[in-house]
Amino acid sequence: MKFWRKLNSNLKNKKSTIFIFFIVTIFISLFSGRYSVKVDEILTLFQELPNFLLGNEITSNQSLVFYYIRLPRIILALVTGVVLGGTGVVFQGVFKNPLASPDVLGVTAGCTVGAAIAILLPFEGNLIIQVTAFVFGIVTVFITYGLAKASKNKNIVMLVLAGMVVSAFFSAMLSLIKYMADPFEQLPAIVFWTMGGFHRASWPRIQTLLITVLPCIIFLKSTSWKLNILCLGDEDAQGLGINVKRLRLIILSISAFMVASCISITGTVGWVALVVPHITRLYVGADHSRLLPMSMLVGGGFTVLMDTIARSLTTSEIPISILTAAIGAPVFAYLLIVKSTVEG
Amino acid sequence: MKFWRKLNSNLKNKKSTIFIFFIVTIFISLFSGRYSVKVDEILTLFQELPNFLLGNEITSNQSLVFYYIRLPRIILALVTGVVLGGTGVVFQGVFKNPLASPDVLGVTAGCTVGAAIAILLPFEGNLIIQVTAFVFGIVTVFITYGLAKASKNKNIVMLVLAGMVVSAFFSAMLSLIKYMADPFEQLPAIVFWTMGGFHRASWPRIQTLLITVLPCIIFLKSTSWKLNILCLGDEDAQGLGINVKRLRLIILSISAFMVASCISITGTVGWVALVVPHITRLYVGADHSRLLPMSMLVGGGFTVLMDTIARSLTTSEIPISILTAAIGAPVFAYLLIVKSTVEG
Amino acid sequence: MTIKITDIQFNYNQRRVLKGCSLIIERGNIYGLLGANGAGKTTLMKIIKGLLKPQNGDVEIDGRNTLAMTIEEISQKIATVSQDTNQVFPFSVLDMVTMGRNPHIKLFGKPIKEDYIKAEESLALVGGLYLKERIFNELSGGERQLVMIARALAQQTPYILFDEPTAHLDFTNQHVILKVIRDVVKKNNLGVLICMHDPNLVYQYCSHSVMIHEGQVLSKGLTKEVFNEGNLSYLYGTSTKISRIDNGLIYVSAK
Amino acid sequence: MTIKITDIQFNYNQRRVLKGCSLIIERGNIYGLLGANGAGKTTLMKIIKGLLKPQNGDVEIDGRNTLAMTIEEISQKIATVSQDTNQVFPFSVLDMVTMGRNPHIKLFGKPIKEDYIKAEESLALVGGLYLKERIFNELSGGERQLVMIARALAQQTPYILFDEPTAHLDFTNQHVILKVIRDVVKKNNLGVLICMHDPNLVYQYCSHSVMIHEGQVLSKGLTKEVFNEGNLSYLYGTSTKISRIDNGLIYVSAK
Amino acid sequence: LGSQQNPSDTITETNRTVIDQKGREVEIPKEINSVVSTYGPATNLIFAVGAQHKLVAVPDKTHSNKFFTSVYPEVLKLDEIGSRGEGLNIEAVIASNPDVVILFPGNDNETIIEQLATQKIPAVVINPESIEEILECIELLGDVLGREAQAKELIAYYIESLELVESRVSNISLDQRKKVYLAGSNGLLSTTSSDMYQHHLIEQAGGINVASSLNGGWNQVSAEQLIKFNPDFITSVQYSKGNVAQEISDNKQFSNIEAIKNKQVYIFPSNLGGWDMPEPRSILGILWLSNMLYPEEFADMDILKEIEEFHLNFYGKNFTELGGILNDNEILEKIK
Ligand SMILES: Nc1ncnc2c1ncn2[C@@H]1O[C@H](COP(=O)(O)OP(=O)(O)OP(=O)(O)O)[C@@H](O)[C@H]1O
Ligand SMILES: Nc1ncnc2c1ncn2[C@@H]1O[C@H](COP(=O)(O)OP(=O)(O)OP(=O)(O)O)[C@@H](O)[C@H]1O
Ligand SMILES: [Mg+2]
Ligand SMILES: [Mg+2]
Repeated sequence: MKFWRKLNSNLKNKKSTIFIFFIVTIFISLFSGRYSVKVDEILTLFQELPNFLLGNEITSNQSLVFYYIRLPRIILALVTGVVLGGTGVVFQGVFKNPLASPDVLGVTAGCTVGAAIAILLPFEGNLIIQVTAFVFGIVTVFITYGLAKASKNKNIVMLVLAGMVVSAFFSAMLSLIKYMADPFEQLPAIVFWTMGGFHRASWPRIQTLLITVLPCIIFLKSTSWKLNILCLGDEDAQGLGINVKRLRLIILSISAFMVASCISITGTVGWVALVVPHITRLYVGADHSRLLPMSMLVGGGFTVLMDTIARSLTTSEIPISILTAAIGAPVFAYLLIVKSTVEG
Repeated sequence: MKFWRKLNSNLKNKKSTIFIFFIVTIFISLFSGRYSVKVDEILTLFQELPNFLLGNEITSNQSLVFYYIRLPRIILALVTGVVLGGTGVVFQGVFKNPLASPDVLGVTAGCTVGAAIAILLPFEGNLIIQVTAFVFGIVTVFITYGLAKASKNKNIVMLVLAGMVVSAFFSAMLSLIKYMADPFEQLPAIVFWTMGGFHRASWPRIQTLLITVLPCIIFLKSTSWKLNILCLGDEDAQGLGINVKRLRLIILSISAFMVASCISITGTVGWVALVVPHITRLYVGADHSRLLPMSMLVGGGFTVLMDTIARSLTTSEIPISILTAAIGAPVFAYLLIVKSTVEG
Repeated sequence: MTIKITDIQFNYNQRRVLKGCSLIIERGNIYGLLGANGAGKTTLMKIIKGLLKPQNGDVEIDGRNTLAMTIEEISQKIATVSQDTNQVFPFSVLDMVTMGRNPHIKLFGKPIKEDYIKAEESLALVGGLYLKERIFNELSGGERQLVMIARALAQQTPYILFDEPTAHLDFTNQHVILKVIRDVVKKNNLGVLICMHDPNLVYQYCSHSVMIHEGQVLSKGLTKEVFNEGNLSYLYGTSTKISRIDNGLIYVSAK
Repeated sequence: MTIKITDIQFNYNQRRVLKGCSLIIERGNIYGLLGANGAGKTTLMKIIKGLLKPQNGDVEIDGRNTLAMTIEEISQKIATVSQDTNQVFPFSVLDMVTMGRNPHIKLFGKPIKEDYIKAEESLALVGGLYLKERIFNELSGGERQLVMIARALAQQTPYILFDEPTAHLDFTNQHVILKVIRDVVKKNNLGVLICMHDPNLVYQYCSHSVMIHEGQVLSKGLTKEVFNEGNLSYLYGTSTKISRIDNGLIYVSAK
Repeated sequence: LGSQQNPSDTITETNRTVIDQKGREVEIPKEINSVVSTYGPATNLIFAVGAQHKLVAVPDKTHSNKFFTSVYPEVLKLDEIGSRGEGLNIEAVIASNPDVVILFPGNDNETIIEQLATQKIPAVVINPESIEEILECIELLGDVLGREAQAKELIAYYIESLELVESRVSNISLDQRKKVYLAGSNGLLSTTSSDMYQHHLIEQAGGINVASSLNGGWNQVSAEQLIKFNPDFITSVQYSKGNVAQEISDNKQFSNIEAIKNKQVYIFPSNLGGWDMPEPRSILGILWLSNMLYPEEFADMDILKEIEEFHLNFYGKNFTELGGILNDNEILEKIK
């Protein structure tokens, strides 16, 4: 019992640390930015809150910036981080492969091609880009599944290989589109889109995003313990009453759906889904019922923090992918050296 | 005995098929291109051969194009394909991971950063770019190894994670460099360099490349049987007399060295190292003493073929990465569906 | 209340393994499954469990064809201990055993305190409670096998299939485990099928025996009845000798 | 011509496993290694083989400290059959056995015809020649174990360490394999250490026995001498009974 | 002038040397009758000195360029031989048998120069990235392609116009100058750094680039930063992919920005290629922008007439005849 209490308190400590990191990050983020909203102006913000909520006109510039620019952006970064941190864990676990990430099924490649095609289309507007990117992301996953199903061997490695084929193909499509795109108008837009960032945040978008993604996050979190069993291997898991193929299909599809929902707004945000799960696993261990929610929190906090830096540090915006990797990598390296005994 | 004869002849057939593919590809490549050198002009080419070899003046236009433009380019494509096909097998085998490729240790990311830095430097010249790219590629591998060594856990997964860290960091560096580069001259140069292709072929380069890479190819091929044992797992392999750590270090370093040698000239050539080994494995099976040389041949033939298309299909140049993926992926998909029983 | 296996035929690709096996596992009994290496014992167990689909024949659990049952339902009826254990993520032993509770946990659920208590009880039953905080991957072969048996017991199913559960257990543990199995069978009226290579242990602990030879059931029935030198010699392809020991046991040896 | 193990102490991180074990393996003898689960038998074998470095103590092979020997040299002296087999790339059985020839093949070499012949001979010796074209991953547990034993024999070393080589073998194969081992020991004057959980088999096939209890050698010597009810009861922590059977064998049972 | 096509390979002439914009001495034939352009700006400059009929091969995307095809429809018959971004098809370049190849800076042009040298084809590298370099390049190409007269005329026009703008703008005190925000190719929130040609163009036209503290290529700024910049005048490049009008009308938080409050939001001309780019017609961009910023100072100038004359003079056809439209207040209309 003593051990359990100790282990539990230890774990509780770790959980609290992550939770505090998460909250502090968001708080810092709310009051950082190029347009300074000082902490002593919070009162004004509070006074304007009812106006904002009721959709009334907001007059003060601070509140305009805070409610219409900063807040939606932070939420977008948050949700994206949560989704990438969570799905990264899922993919690494389900594929039992430290190199696996949602990209494995081709979601990212698909979304990017979708966005690029939308940019080529004569219609204008971000909505079309978002919708096309999303549709392509999902279709890609279906193609990957179809291909894996068509192969005689039902091994999960086949799914990885199928994903590789499909990703290769779609990334070739992307290059082709870039090759044919107009170098002034379309190409920069495509390149810019693929870079990723949270500047496309707006309230209508946040609403749809939350409506689609929140239930999925809750779903994933509630199946997190079952993920442990999925990691035991197909036969063992089936023996314990897990319909492996079905659960895998559902979990992977939902993960892909979430990722597609996010990156169809943000563009590709690199490394988060790959690195955050490893960082978190080194810290809290391999049990998915703990790892998954913690990785979501770390992912969310991390992305918000990076985005805060991206939009506050200099006059121009630093591309988010630079920061996620340039700051995430050393943290990861540190943990790798200090904590490496936990990992398999 | 009957079975063996059958199996052997079957294998011999497969080997011959690959070999014929390889030879035919090169032959086709020699006589394709926008500057038409017809097969009936071979005589002229032969007459000029001594001149070319002795460094004398070559008069006929055909021979000039053939010997100074086409031939070095084909050789560069060939060597690169052989190297990528071979090292891809090595990395997938040693890491027992279908997603592993030379990129896992960060070679590509390192080379690219090296090239980008060289482009930023005030000195001009391709040699500097090549040398810097190469040096950075090798240094990156050392950093990855150092990081893995610094971690307490000596698991091979640690090497994968270390590679992930280092790749992330270097790719962030690349983005940063791109972000800061002069948008008119340096940025396009960096982007162009990363795209990859065989247009930088020239005789002096081919000479150094062959001198550095040929011994490595021979080395790899001769250790191919030992690779099988390395795949059994560390304890088993050590029990059979393989110094796992040393052999792994040597084989991976040499592979990284070869890859760095090639891509410091060509830039990144995507998908070949990832896809060609899987294609070949589906065709000839998992035994490395067979798989490795065959994958080299398939890689070489494949790259030459793609480059031939890249430079012959249209008057303009099609980026090689489009072709390797757009054509490689369907071939892979086909084999996946038809032959999938062979793969683990 | 039986598992009824009727005329199972099975091939791996071209390789014929089972050529029509029939068998009934009644609750309250322990069945020893005997057969040479490669006879198809593991294959038969996987078929009963629904992990492999036979080319012909049926498996019925308590009157229901397994084809008509979901994986969840089967896992509430049958627990298995398989022949080899594989290394996984670094889970603790208690976590590992608690996973046996899965059939009793809903899709969106997690183990509750009760499940952990059940898991600890099972672990205690096999004498492995002292291992509970250890990392599963860092156990010795025998210790791992104990844990897997505990997991099957924690699953609390009416039927359990053990595939060579004592292969890596020491002399004491072999008897401990087999006695535990005998006790739970009696207490909870379970139906148990145990594949074992040691005929002496089968004789000592299994009320019934099933001998599989070249894909067919050579003989089945009360252990006391089917255990004779003729059957055993035929089964293993060597002439065997049964010596009776004073305390009512037998000792089978090769001549 | 011996392997001399002196005062080995070993811990996994904080866990003390071996607390000073000494042992000599002489060529021409078969040593049975007995001990409870988790006693440290596998650990000891890995230390002898050089896979684990002991915190204290030495291993000398034919007079040379293993620390001073390269991995290649050790592999020319000692072959091992480990407790579990792992699935790998889809190699054929013959390929798998031929890998045992590695200590005799140079860094840049490949197996030549002779190596394949040696491999086939070893496979024939364990009675597994019929498996040679099969894919190793698609074998039954017992069949895999036969192949791993054949691989160790193909390695042609003066010493072999077997870690539970008969755990998954059927009744006949257990005896076949142990007889094969007895024969090659005699023919090639090998030194063999076999870890087994079945005391009856140890009694029947091992000239010498080593009993490990709580990280220390409880007793070692001629099997006939160390096998008594006292030792066995102490070793396994249950009171055991030895019954003598007419053909000169014994049967150890739990009371 | 020089449009005579001689079978040049039979003529043996003495060569001459020119110094290209990388400072290389290049030996070229005395008279050049066939030239390959390897990237858009080179084609643009060749057109500007009136040497388009000497082209024998053009870079990718030339066929889809409305300006080039309207001025010189024959360009459609020429092979497209690759691009700066995707690489040149060197065999195709050789096969077009040029007297000289006009090459882009950077991007491995060293390799291309070497390869062309093995085939005895000279390459001239240009680097027109600033106003001075553009003028230098016009002179160089005029010389190389035997079109010195038109080159001189163009240079003169440039200098004259720049001086005119300079003299008008210098009347305005620094605190009266307009703060300009140029929205770049990625929509409203991308803008020009001080390293880019567009920055100098704004300064030449007498504006103050609010984003002048930035470096590098197109920079992305946050919405908060744009509000903080608070520019007086916003102009979006022609080739922008964002929908600037919609971006502004969608986001009420921008409504307090001066330029938006005063409806000073315009698209930078023209539909026949962006005049904000470093190319010969960018002088028209400077004239247009200064006109828009300080209409009182340029009350006497008819900007459309100026543009028509420029095109007639240097390209042989009027701007409107080529299909050009001067879309001044498009954004303004879309917002209201
Ligand atoms: N995946 C597979 N593919 C092809 N053949 C297989 C496969 N698994 C088992 N076999 C073959 O089927 C036969 C029966 O295998 P099974 O594992 O059922 O034997 P078993 O009776 O459990 O043997 P053991 O006592 O060795 O465990 C064997 O000949 C084996 O080689
Ligand atoms: N990698 C490891 N890390 C930590 N402890 C370990 C590790 N491997 C084994 N142990 C522990 O060391 C002790 C000895 O293990 P070992 O495998 O040598 O036992 P054994 O005698 O071979 O047992 P068995 O009969 O079950 O195979 C056991 O208590 C085991 O739990
Ligand atoms: Mg079995
Ligand atoms: Mg052991």
